[in-house]
Amino acid sequence: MMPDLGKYADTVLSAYAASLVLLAVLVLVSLWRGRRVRAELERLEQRLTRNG
Amino acid sequence: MSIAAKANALWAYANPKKFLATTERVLPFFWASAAISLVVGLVWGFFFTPDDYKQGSTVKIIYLHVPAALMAINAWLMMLVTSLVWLVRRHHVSALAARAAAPVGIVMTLIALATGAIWGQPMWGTWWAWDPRLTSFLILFLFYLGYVALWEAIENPDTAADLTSVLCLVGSVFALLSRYAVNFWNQGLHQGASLSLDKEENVADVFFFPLLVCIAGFVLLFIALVFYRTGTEIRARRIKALLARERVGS
Amino acid sequence: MTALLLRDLRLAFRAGGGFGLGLAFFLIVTVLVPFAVGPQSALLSTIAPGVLWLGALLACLLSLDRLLALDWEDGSLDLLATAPLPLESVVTIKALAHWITTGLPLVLAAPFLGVLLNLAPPGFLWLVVSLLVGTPALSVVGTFGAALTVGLKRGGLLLSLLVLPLYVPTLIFGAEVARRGAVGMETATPLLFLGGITAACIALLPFASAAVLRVNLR
Amino acid sequence: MTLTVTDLAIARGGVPVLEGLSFTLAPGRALILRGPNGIGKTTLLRTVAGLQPPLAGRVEGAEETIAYAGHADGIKPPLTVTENLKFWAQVFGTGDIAPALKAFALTDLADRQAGNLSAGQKRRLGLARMLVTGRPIWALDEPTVSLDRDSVAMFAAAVRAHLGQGGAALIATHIDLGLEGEVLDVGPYKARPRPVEDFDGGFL
Repeated sequence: MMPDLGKYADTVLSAYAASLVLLAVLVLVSLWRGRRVRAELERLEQRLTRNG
Repeated sequence: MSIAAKANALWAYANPKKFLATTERVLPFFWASAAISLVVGLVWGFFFTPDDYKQGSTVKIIYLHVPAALMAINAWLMMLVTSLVWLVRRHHVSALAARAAAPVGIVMTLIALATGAIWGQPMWGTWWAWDPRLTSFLILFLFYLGYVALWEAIENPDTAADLTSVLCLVGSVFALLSRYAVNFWNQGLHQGASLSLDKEENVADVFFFPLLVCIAGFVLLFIALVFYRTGTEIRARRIKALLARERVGS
Repeated sequence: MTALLLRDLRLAFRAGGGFGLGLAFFLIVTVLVPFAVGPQSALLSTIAPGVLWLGALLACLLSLDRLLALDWEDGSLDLLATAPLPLESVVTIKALAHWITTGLPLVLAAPFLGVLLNLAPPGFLWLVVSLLVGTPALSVVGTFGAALTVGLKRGGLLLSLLVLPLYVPTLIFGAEVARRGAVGMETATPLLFLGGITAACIALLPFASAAVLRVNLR
Repeated sequence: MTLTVTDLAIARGGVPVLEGLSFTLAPGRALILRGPNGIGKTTLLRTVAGLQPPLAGRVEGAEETIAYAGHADGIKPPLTVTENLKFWAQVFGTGDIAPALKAFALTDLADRQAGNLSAGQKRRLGLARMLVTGRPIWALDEPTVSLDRDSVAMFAAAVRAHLGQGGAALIATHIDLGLEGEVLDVGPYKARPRPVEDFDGGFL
């Protein structure tokens, strides 16, 4: 399954690992913050509409 | 529909509520297609393309390096356009989209720099060379950092939008200037553009098609991220406005 | 306009104005370099143009956060903004005052510090010329950065982060002129670029600075 | 030159504070602004002076005619009283500073460094600046802060003289200066908060 990367295996694999980790962190942080902000806004809007 | 009416219809998305509703609808499509094209492109590139006769298997890094570098520049260009829209038409969503895109641009620049350094190690025998293109990306990275730091530093959102927009404009000119300055300063080791219209000269077909798919994947991922993050920024901005109004008191 | 320039110069030269701080900083940085890289005169001679340019650039940066912040704190900027003087002229004059009190002394001091770093004899002229042509751009760009961060409590660090990338083209061409001059190569091309950048900065950036200042004043 | 404000709405930090405000200020008249702290008097004065754009409405007759004095006096401590005042006279293109020094009893302090003045003396210097601007409309924000009774009288006399020469003054103050002029309470113009559901470009 794994292709033969020859003597450059470390190079290629570390490049892929670094990039995918960075992309994953970006997506996860975005989703996490998006969810938090959305929840906070909902709470705030509920509080404000209840108080008029 | 006339062109003017079409243009008006486009501007309607500058309303935060409309923007949120629309992106909510299209976002699943963008997330899914980004994931699919990234997986297809990267798997195709990683598992099913041959080694380059000169660069060996390191040529596989191209599927990350080139799309990331392209998006690093495109993200800045998008910020430039949305900044201009904010300065001219005062659409809040536009300014917030620029803010949302900056961290994505930073990560793309980081990927381009990291893969470039890792690739450079076996090819040039050193992790880092002050090659003009690598150096330009480092400078672009600094511009991104300054831009994000300015957003973070300013309390008032409208002031922040105005100041960062002007910084983006001025920064673009200086980034371009730096690019030429760096070229002048060091001629460099980089190979010529790896992607252009006459592809035969640059990259062989076997590498070119998976590369195209990867680029499409990065573009789609960028769009999805920017839509999603702009929504977050809009909500954060609304929280801020509501709290400020509450403080002023009714 | 001359009134504003005279006032700024007077303020800089009076006690507490901080005049000469940049110069002292330039001196200290230059003196520290041999301690860091070793005393071999051949090595010092090679890096002298670059070190002197970098030192001058950092010295310029040092006084930027006071450039507009003082006028902001005591309300002078509000009053100047309602005065008949356009803000574009105000920021240009401010940059000019900064250059006279910081940039010009650095240009004049550079040859003496060049001696300390064993600068090659043909390099002295080109060092002075490049600094003379380049430092005005540093002041004008710095004024833009100062205008961006004027309303912020701890703007100093952010100011450096914003301004330093903008200094890259000037530094590259300026140091290139000095370096080529020191080894006797032709200097016309980088000098032209350097002059072009400075001229463009002086012509265009005051508009951006004034716009940014107006936003900060509201 | 008559200052006309029509249906003005202003915001502080992006939040609307006053709306629907209209008034006119004719030459020779003074308008005293009243209202509780935080209602937006300073913002109103800054808007009229052109330092910030209004949310809605118009300000007419203010271009190049207004001299603004805020909470800070814009005084440079290392410079003398004369140097400070002369600078502003030059910026505004007027010449003689002697009448201004005299009006605020600063003649004896003329060669003193501004940094050595007391708070009240500094304020007098800041107000003396209004005289050297030569502008017909004065916009003053709490001008009597840190002034003693004599100095307040001095200031009232200066404003009266200014009005007598066809000038006008827009003053936010809580002290009765004994000026003939209308009082405008801005309290009723407080901006009404919009409903939470109304989610438009202003995010409110």
